[in-house]
Amino acid sequence: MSTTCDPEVKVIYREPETLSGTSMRYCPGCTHGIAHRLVAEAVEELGLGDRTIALASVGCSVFAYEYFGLDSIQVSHGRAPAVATGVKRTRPENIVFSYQGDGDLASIGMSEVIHAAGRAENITVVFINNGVFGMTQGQMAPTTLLGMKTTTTPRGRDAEANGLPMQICELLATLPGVAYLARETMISPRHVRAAKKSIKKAFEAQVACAGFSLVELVSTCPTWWGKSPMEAAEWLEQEMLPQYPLGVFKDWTEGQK
Amino acid sequence: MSTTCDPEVKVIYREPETLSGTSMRYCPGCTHGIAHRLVAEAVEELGLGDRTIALASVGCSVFAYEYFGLDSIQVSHGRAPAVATGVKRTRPENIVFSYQGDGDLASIGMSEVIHAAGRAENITVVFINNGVFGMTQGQMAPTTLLGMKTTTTPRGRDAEANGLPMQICELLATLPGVAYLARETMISPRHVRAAKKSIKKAFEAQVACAGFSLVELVSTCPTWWGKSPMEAAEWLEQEMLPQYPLGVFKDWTEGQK
Amino acid sequence: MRKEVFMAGTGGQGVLLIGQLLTEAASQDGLEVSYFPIYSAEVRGGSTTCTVVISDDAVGSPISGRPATMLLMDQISVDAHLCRLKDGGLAVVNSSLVHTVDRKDIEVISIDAMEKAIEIGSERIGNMVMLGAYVQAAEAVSLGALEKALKIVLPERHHKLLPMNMTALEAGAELARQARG
Amino acid sequence: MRKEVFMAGTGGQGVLLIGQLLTEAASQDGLEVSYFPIYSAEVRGGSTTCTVVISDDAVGSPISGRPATMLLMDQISVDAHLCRLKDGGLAVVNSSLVHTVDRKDIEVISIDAMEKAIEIGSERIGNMVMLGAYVQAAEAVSLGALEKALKIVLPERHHKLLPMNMTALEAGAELARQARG
Amino acid sequence: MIRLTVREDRCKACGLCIGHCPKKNLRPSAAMNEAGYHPVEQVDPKECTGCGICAVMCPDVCFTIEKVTLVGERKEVKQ
Amino acid sequence: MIRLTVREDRCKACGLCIGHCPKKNLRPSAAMNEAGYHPVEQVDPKECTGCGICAVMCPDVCFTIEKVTLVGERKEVKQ
Amino acid sequence: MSERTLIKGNEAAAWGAIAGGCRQFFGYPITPQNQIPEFMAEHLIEVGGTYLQAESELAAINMVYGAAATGARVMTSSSGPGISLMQEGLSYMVGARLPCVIINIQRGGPGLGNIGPSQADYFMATRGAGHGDGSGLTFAPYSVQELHDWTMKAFEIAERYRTPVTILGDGILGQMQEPCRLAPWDKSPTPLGEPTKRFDWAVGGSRKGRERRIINSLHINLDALEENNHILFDAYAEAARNEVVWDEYGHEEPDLLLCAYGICARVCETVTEWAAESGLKLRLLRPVSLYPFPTAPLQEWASRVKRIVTVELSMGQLVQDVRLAVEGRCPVDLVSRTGGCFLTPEEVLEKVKELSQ
Amino acid sequence: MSERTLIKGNEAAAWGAIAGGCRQFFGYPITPQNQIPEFMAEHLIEVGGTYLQAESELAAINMVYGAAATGARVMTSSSGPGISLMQEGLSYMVGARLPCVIINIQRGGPGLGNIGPSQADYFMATRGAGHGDGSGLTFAPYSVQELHDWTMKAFEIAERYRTPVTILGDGILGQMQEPCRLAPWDKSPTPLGEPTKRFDWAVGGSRKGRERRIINSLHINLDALEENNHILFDAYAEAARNEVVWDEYGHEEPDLLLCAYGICARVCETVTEWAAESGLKLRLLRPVSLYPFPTAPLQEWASRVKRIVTVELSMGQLVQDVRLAVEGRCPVDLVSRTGGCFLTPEEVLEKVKELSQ
Ligand SMILES: Cc1ncc(C[n+]2csc(CCOP(=O)(O)OP(=O)(O)O)c2C)c(N)n1
Ligand SMILES: Cc1ncc(C[n+]2csc(CCOP(=O)(O)OP(=O)(O)O)c2C)c(N)n1
Ligand code: SF4
Ligand code: SF4
Ligand code: SF4
Ligand code: SF4
Ligand code: SF4
Ligand code: SF4
Ligand SMILES: [Mg+2]
Ligand SMILES: [Mg+2]
Repeated sequence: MSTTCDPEVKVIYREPETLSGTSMRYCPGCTHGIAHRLVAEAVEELGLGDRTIALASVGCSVFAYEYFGLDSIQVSHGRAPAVATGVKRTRPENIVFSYQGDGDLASIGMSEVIHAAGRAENITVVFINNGVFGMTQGQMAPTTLLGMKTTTTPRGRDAEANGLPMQICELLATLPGVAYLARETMISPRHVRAAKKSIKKAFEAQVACAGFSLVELVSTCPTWWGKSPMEAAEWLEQEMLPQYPLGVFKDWTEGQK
Repeated sequence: MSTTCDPEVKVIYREPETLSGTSMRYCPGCTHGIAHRLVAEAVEELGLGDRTIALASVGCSVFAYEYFGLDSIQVSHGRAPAVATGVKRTRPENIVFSYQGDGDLASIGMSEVIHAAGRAENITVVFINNGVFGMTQGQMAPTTLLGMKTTTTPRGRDAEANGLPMQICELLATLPGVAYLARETMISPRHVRAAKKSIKKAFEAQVACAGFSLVELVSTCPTWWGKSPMEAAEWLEQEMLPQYPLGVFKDWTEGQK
Repeated sequence: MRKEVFMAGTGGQGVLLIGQLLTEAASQDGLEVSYFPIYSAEVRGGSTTCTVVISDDAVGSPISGRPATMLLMDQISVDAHLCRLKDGGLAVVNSSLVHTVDRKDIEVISIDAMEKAIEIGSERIGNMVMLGAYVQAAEAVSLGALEKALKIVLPERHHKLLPMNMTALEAGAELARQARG
Repeated sequence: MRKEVFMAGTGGQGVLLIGQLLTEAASQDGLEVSYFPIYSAEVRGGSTTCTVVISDDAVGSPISGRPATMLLMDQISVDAHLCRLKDGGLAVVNSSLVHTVDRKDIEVISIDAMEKAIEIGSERIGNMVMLGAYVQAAEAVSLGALEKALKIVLPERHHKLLPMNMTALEAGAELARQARG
Repeated sequence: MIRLTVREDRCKACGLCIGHCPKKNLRPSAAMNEAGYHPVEQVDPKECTGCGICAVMCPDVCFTIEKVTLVGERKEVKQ
Repeated sequence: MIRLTVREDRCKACGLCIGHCPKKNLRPSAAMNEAGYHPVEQVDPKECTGCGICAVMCPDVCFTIEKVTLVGERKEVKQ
Repeated sequence: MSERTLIKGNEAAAWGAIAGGCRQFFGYPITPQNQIPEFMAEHLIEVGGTYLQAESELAAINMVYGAAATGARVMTSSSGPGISLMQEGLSYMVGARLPCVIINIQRGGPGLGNIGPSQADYFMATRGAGHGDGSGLTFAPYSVQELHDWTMKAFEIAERYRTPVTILGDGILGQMQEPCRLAPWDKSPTPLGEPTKRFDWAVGGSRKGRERRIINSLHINLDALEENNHILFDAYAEAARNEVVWDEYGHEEPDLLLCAYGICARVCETVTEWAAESGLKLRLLRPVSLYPFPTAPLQEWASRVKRIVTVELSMGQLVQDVRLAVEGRCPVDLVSRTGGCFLTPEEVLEKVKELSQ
Repeated sequence: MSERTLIKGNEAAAWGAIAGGCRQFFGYPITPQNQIPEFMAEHLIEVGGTYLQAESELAAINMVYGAAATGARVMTSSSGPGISLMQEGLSYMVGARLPCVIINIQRGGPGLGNIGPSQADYFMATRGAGHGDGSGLTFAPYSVQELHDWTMKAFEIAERYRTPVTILGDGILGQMQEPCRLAPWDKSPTPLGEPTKRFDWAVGGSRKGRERRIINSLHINLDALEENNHILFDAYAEAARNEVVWDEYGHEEPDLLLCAYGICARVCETVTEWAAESGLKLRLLRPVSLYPFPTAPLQEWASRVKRIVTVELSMGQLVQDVRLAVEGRCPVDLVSRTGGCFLTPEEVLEKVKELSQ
């Protein structure tokens, strides 16, 4: 019987190795950081770190190629699903995901995401819906709520003048090429855990060659919403979620069960 | 009581004045011609001839600006809904419609049509789905059926290699900005009449400023299908309609009734 | 040596096929050659034309503003293009469909190609009769090369038609010989 | 006459505001002037700088590689930018946050702006103290013009703060006078 | 009486009118138009009901269809 | 024992961990990091349950959380 | 002398546009020009105009095409990547002979590059408008006042020649503030009257009493397209007679001529002054119109100076036009930086001094 | 001497691509180059490659970007309007230093224009790749054989300089048929081996045992972007030393030098011969590499001839490079047509005769 006190250390949480360890340039409390972490954790837990390629789109997350500890490609604004297609069709053994904002995906990149989904392209998209163009200083996004003030809707978004909020999951759900589709958020530990589960499922769909997968993450932009991170989370719950209800829109494994 | 034989002439059919009278360059039996006529009739019957602007897109119907007896704009490939937006926002008193093929609208022009619909743009789109790029000599369109041979799917369209057929009405139906949405065809007198009714309703939606309207016309391309016009119609009914079921997907007046 | 021929007809008359045959034959003869079809924006109808330039040296321009020889399948083609034939040039015309040729400063060889074609067995090989006449009159390529070319250009499944095509080519050549007297 | 000033500080220190004030004041004095902020890719944090060039003639370059004068709000700014100050130039530094100035060939005016600001009533008008000192030392614009400029640049709802700001400007000028002795 | 005219220069002999005429009253004519097609003609003008189906199906807007009534006749009929 | 470390250089004092810690055991420290923020610190390390919620909510991956057991002790307990 | 307002270059441009009768704006945000759409979003509504944020630059230029087809005064603004995406649309505008105004506030490229100032879209602005022959006209302001004035004026020029007009700025010009005399706005939504009456080609309104009109760039007949292109180039030739603008500054008998536009011309003015202090005689020739290019004055100076030094923020684009004008009459050098880096007067002076030895 | 096959220019180019190791093709149909994608759709599968019809040219060039990032030999093809749409993507490829091959079979422009042959995308091909500094390299074949050969070779050049390479053809070259010696195909899907081993920058495969790699055109640090641009231009300078290709034809002591590329060079060969018959001594200098441009030989001839006549199908684009090379050493004229119209040898000869008087 030993009386030495060799400490046994069990890690409850540590940074995933699929992150590069570089500190991130996001504003304080911006959920981009959580989303990055979840993606990195999912990739690591699925053992895909050695063969996953990250695509950083144009938006606040443009530097994602610095943050992920993965082979990475920075791509042009909105075209990530096309680039991902080019990568995946050339290197089907790799896991390819794009990380895109709502300006990137739902505004300029609408065509590319729909066609990639329509082709049942075996790629995964992480879609950050924060209702605003963060990087360019808070202009309206297609996802901006009606009435919401942005730098290009100084009087609040008006349906007639500026169009209606675009619901990406609802739109993509109609396409048979989509294997996994879910909308999540990250405003509480419970939501974060659900988001991670969906992100994992999305990658699993790709591993199984089941088709296109996308997880929309309803996110905060404390800076351009003019709110503290905690306030932003509350506002998100009250204002964003009614327009962007959470849920799993498509799950290819459901049919299998 | 007169016994002179002054003939009383009642017109059962004559060419609408909203057509220019120029003969059309389509292949024999191509339903583009019927579609043009229906649009022209609808515009005339609604009394809109003096204030309607036609947008000719790029495809076999590129010369539509010659055929319609209307102010017309020839526009770049796929971008007609954006051009229509520019016109309508500047001249809201005008009626604006675009006439687009499935290569134009469902391939390169996907983003523009979705965003115009998403903005509830007050324009009308006539969408000719013939499952093929007619003008450029019969390449695959997003609407090409699985198994169908085209010049770029010489072994027949394969889901994995070439993606899945794109159903535009099903996709657009999810957007709240859409006021009227229907899929019709022109393979028999009955169908032609139904198509015309839908086209009229689409224009009526615009007149009422109800939002975006689109009529998809499942059409024949006898030339690239390698069929006679009558055979093409039959093939359309048997092969195309199961993938592209006819029907009214949205009708803003239904809520009103 | 640079030999230019401009061929024209209406869609379905097989002008592009004989243009390609001539080109392939020249290639088989070890000559340099280029074939340039005018493609039209419209899918159907309208005139089809091609220019073939044969040379024992590099071809140079595959285009010719005023070609030295022409092969014209119908009146529309004659009306549209004959004015561009080089002064003193050679025109081989299909007299079954051409009634008037307005230029005097050129050599015209009229071939009743349709009649001969029907005689041989099919209206559809009028183009071959014309080509046979043309290569004879213009001394463009050998009949042997044309035979090799036929085997290459015609899809395998049509090879049973080779004899009839050769007959048409030879008959055309004979008509040209007769026409020149 | 061409007067260049380069101002630097950290976000929140109000460098851009005093840059604009100086610019507006010069404009009010009937001078030509340009104001050029360096904008950063990141939304937040990092240093903020601006260059103001004043001239009685057309301004010419709004950029200066080696500006003749500088207004520096903290040590980071001194470390990053002072090396670019023209030889023999003038640096007005906020001694509340600047402890070492390594150049000997220049005139340095140290202003304990924070202390003075707190004395006047608010930490947040340290930038005004600095500007007052600067315009005095550099003879850039008149205090009267600065007063007019304040009214234009400050949003209406902050006009109640005008007197305090003027006090800070004047206090800064006084400190500069004292520093020069 | 139904007066049906076909703009022969426009007809491309696609056969859609022929295929859909309920009276089987249309056929390609022997003539050839400029474009090289045999334009459609009526088999027997009197057979035509003026149903308009040919016009409905024609992609090239070739048809004009009129109902011609001799006014005098009609009046007599009415009385 | 729970060993919780905060990478102070990364913390942006956003407050999300503070707001969500079920033990209300986190707070901004008095120190200031290079970026000018007051990084988070634990109020009382012993209070920490190692629930990991702070790590779950932190956008800047500041937390490392470990459960440290002295092996010897454990063995004794087991016997 | 009206009052001066301290204003950002981007905002002054937007202001000038509204003063110039612009009532339609379609654009997509991109740094460093965001204050233009933001200004338009705020103010166009006040004069009965339309601001619409397009879903992309591709959509924006096609919306511009639609509005221009109706004869409206319409504008878009962007920076390099966005202007690249507009190339096809611009080619259509050129082909269909539609007037419009495009502002390009250049940033560092290629690719995503950075948001530093740049002049490396010069080729795209002067030889661009995508595929095919023909480009629009291009003007390069060099101060906030000129950004305002030229944007205002651009609409008129665009209409006169039926062509897109590009205002070529850069990240510094767009972001800097200077006092500016702002022109007044007419509050009417159509300050110039019914467009279909002003232009015999504009579509829209009621067609009663006039022939239908067609806007088109397709000419399937080869000769017709050639003719159309000659009409375009006749218009450019006309513009080359009437719209060439340049400015000169500095010594009357210079040793060296500097050639620079936009922000670099500002730098060169200072360089010219400083050089004089050290006895170096410089003169600056500043092209204001880049297309048409001030060829004649450059040629004249080329025969009189020892050397011409082109100063620009690119690997050498303006310098091509200078060399084309000079045709070997004197050596032409290039002083430049690239990739969003800017030149300071000190740097330029030093390099010019080296070159003058 | 291997056998000759009569084949269309477009098909020969596609054949050459596969022979050159191209295994990925992403494109969108457009006349007059449709035989390229159609050939690829038919045959790439036979060598284990991927053909994918993109939804647009924008998507196509970005798919190319993705495939190129993995170090694959990848190609796209299009014509003017499509190439315009690729300008942003090309700029990203240039910035990220990704090799790829682009074929542009030029058609009449601007706008939708027509499908006649054209050389009016010369500016876009030589000064293009959208915004910012840097373009790719560009080569202009003038026969079916050369279309085949240069397309094959282009992949190697693209990799050597880490840059997009454009093969610039036109509607005639693409559509015409000539006997051609076709190179054999390797049937392997990766004929050159594992790309991530061949290149130290390519992403993909297994990352085990190597550092992660990043493909990127963003350099928020201004100096870093400037450095990147210098690397690009160093590569172009290197290419200017190694890859300048031109051809000469005709009289050894010419009175006039013709300068033409592609289809116009073919026409000029005949013109040169015909001219000799009438005693006019002509020589043709045919640039094969357009960027890098054969400046040196042109300069040499410029001092020896009375005049240079540039022959091209545009309003004057190649002629700018000729003038830039010649620098006034002799007059430079332009004989050209535009809008899809082509020049015949007769026309050119007549105009050259006029100019020679
Ligand atoms: C072609 C092009 N157009 C515009 C831009 C400018 N731009 C950069 S990021 C961005 C929008 C970013 O918004 P979003 O995708 O929602 O990301 P967020 O910053 O909100 O995370 C825009 C418009 C660009 N870089 N490229
Ligand atoms: C930017 C651009 N890309 C490609 C083309 C070539 N192009 C012309 S029409 C067409 C497709 C037409 O197909 P569709 O829209 O289905 O019309 P259809 O001819 O079948 O009626 C294409 C790809 C073009 N003109 N412009
Ligand atoms: S601007 Fe908004 S989205 Fe961008 S980093 Fe800041 S908070 Fe996040
Ligand atoms: S190609 Fe097809 S779509 Fe085009 S006109 Fe002919 S039949 Fe109609
Ligand atoms: S109107 Fe009716 S009956 Fe008469 S020809 Fe036409 S389809 Fe036949
Ligand atoms: S439908 Fe029209 S085009 Fe066709 S055959 Fe009948 S009349 Fe002729
Ligand atoms: S692990 Fe749980 S209890 Fe401990 S600090 Fe984090 S949130 Fe609080
Ligand atoms: S969540 Fe992270 S960044 Fe935010 S305060 Fe806590 S430790 Fe700091
Ligand atoms: Mg966003
Ligand atoms: Mg189609």
